[in-house]
Amino acid sequence: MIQTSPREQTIVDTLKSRFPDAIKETRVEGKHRVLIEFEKERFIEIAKFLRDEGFDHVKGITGVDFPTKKIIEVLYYVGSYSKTDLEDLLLMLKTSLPRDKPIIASATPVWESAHFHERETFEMFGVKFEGHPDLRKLLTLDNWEGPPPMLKDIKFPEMSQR
Amino acid sequence: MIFGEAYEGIKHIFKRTFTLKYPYQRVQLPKGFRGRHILYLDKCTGCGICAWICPERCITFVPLQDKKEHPQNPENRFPQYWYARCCFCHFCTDYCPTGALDYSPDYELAEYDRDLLLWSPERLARLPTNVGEYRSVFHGEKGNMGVTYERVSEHPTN
Amino acid sequence: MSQETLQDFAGVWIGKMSEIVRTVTGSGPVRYLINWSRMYALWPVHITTACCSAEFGAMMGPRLDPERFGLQAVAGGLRQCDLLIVEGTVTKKMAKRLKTVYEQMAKPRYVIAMGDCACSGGLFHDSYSIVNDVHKIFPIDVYIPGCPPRPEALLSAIVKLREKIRREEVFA
Amino acid sequence: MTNNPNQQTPPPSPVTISQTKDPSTLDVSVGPQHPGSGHVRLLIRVDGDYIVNIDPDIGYVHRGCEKIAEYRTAVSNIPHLERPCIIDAIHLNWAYVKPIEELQKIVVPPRGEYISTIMAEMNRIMSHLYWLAINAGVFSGHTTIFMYAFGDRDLFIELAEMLTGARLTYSFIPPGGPRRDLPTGFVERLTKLLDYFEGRLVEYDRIFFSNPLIIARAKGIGVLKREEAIKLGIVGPNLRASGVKYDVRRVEPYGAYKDLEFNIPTFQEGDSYARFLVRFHEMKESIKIIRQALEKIPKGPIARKAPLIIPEGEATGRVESSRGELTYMVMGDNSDKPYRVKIMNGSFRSLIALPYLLRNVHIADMPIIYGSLDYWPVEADR
Repeated sequence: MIQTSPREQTIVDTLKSRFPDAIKETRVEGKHRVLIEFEKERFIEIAKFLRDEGFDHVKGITGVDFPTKKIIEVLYYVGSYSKTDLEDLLLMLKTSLPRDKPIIASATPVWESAHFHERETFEMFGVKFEGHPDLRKLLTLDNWEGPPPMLKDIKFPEMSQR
Repeated sequence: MIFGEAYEGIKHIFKRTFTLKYPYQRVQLPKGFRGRHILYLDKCTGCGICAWICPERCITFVPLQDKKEHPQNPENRFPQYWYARCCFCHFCTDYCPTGALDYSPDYELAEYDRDLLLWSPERLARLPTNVGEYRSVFHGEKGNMGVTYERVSEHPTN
Repeated sequence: MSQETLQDFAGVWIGKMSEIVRTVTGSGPVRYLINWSRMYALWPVHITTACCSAEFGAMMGPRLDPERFGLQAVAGGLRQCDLLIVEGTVTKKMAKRLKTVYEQMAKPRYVIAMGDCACSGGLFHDSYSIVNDVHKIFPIDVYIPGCPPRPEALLSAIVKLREKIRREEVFA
Repeated sequence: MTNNPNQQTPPPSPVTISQTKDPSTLDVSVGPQHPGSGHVRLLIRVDGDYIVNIDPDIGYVHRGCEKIAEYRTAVSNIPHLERPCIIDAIHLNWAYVKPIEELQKIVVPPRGEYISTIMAEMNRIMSHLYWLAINAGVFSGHTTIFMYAFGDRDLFIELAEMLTGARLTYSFIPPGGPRRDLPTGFVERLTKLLDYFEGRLVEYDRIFFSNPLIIARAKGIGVLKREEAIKLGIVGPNLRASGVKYDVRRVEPYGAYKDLEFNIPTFQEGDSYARFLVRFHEMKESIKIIRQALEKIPKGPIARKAPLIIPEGEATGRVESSRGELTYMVMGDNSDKPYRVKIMNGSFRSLIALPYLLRNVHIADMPIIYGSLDYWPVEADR
């Protein structure tokens, strides 16, 4: 049984009351984890609100591919350095994009630390971040031609033998 | 503090050297050092757990060359390691249910040819050859300690 | 004398001279001396392809002190280097640069494949961005298994390479 | 050379290299074959002696760890998931195992947690010594500290070898707890080594950290202010050098850290010298932590048996590695292989500081700033 402290519950409640139609699901997972699922249309507003609440940096951005559900989930890991009472919290923002057209607004105007994480997610999952200042491939710059390698249906012959 | 660095440098002229003169002096390795594997042919049952746990699948099963009977292994399946791929994690040794695999202190496995890195069960069954006799010894009291490699007579204590 | 006859004359003499050089250097003591000096001046290239560089650094440190074998890591330019140690995984992106580095080195040049990844791909052999067979890019003299190999193992490979140099022909 | 007034205006985002090239500037490629860069290529645009702009081109060691992790079992994943940062392997291993233990609902016995903690702090010292030798020593032209630090690092490695059986790649903590108990004679040797190392730290201070040449080269160079560090999401010692007291060992205590007392060294300056000093003082704190842990270590079992299946769900584990906060996300789907593994590490997060710090600085200051960030390219590329 997870005991929710009032601090986490306040964040969740204010978010829900502020964006009643955009927040799909909120879950307090464990002592230091909060998961928020939202609709991608109002992402920038939610991000701005969270930044003003004190969540000032992005720890990581990634995607998870679900070929059976035909979605790509994009996950934002957000934390706080400037507010001491929030610093142990790891906020997970989750949204799902259609697999054939994964486009979401870039978080770089809100969180500058998202820069390289978004470039990596673009390269590995093909998620386009609209408004990113410099959306290029990062890790496999000059040898990789082909689909994004981290998608589940991209099979490499030598890997699928095992 | 201007002369601090010079003092340090000059101080170390009068200290004993730290270098291990390697091909002539070898370091004494602790008992559980994860070098190459030893295979005990009389214990291996050929169950294949080592190949299942191996992260890079460097283990294949082959029959022995000589026709000596091993009653615990009726199908005559013994592991063969390709050391060009083995990462020496020794999960195979830890997961082996019969204790047929063991650690060994051999690490000088360099070869001129890549094919020679394929170790057959008979080659794995050889006893280890690397014996180290030197280990680091601290001398001096707290505050002014030094360290050198010195010859130790007794065998691994740990 | 006309131009052609001069060239013929020079060509014959150059051919003769190089043959003399070959026979002299091929003879026992001179060959021994040349190989001995090559053995004691193995300068490694400062290119690190992956994480085995940590153990390469440990080999270069005070514990083993490879300057006893004339192995110095101070050479800045590739022209002065004769030993290329492939320290770990070679990705497809790095392979291009590694080939350039190898081609810029002066002959005779030697290559040591350090670690499993350089030998066969190792832990990452089934990845999409790895070159498994480095020996297809350039010939490799010594393979060291280990992930990473101990610094002593690297030094033993260098001893093995010196043994190879000691036995080889000067104009191989 | 004409002094173009347009050149003074910075590009829109400090992280981006401007596509319009000024004729008076010159593009220089530093690395990947370069004594001072490691396996990263920095595309630098210089104007005379000054760096105008920089575009880090990483991925020379991109090995696709996250893709490979989907093809191997929970235990078989450990060796290749600790390779990204080979000099800090135990933290990567631990951070990967923590979410799996959370999903499988295993609690590691306290003795196992203490052994992991001792090993982790030893690894922190080793990693900082490696940084001191290469990134601080060699990059600033100080060869003596390279010799000192590498010699002492090898002594710690011998201890790690005694405990785990390997020099760098320990694969020491599978789900459930560490693989081996403390061997006999380990505690005495470690105590002796810590006494020796404490004396050596005084010598390090004398020869390197109080060296007027090092102070002259590093002080006031590459200043990252507190607000900037927060905005860019810098992590670990680089963050603490900018005045933010953030340490996962304190904010989310794991292992045995909740029973141990230690300080978090923090500096306000945010320059390269402050980043040097943070790591120096962290080594001192690590000595303190190891001594306490050796004193308080309880008796009992070291590990529990763990199932081979990763249950369905998603969990994240955080540890404070030598390069800062390290987060592994593991997603399971009731099979023996993880559905998705994501690594969020300190090096990739400090990459954004490179284009930020390396602008309008002297080209000779580049190695110092790059070295002070303790950027390990393999970890960033994964």
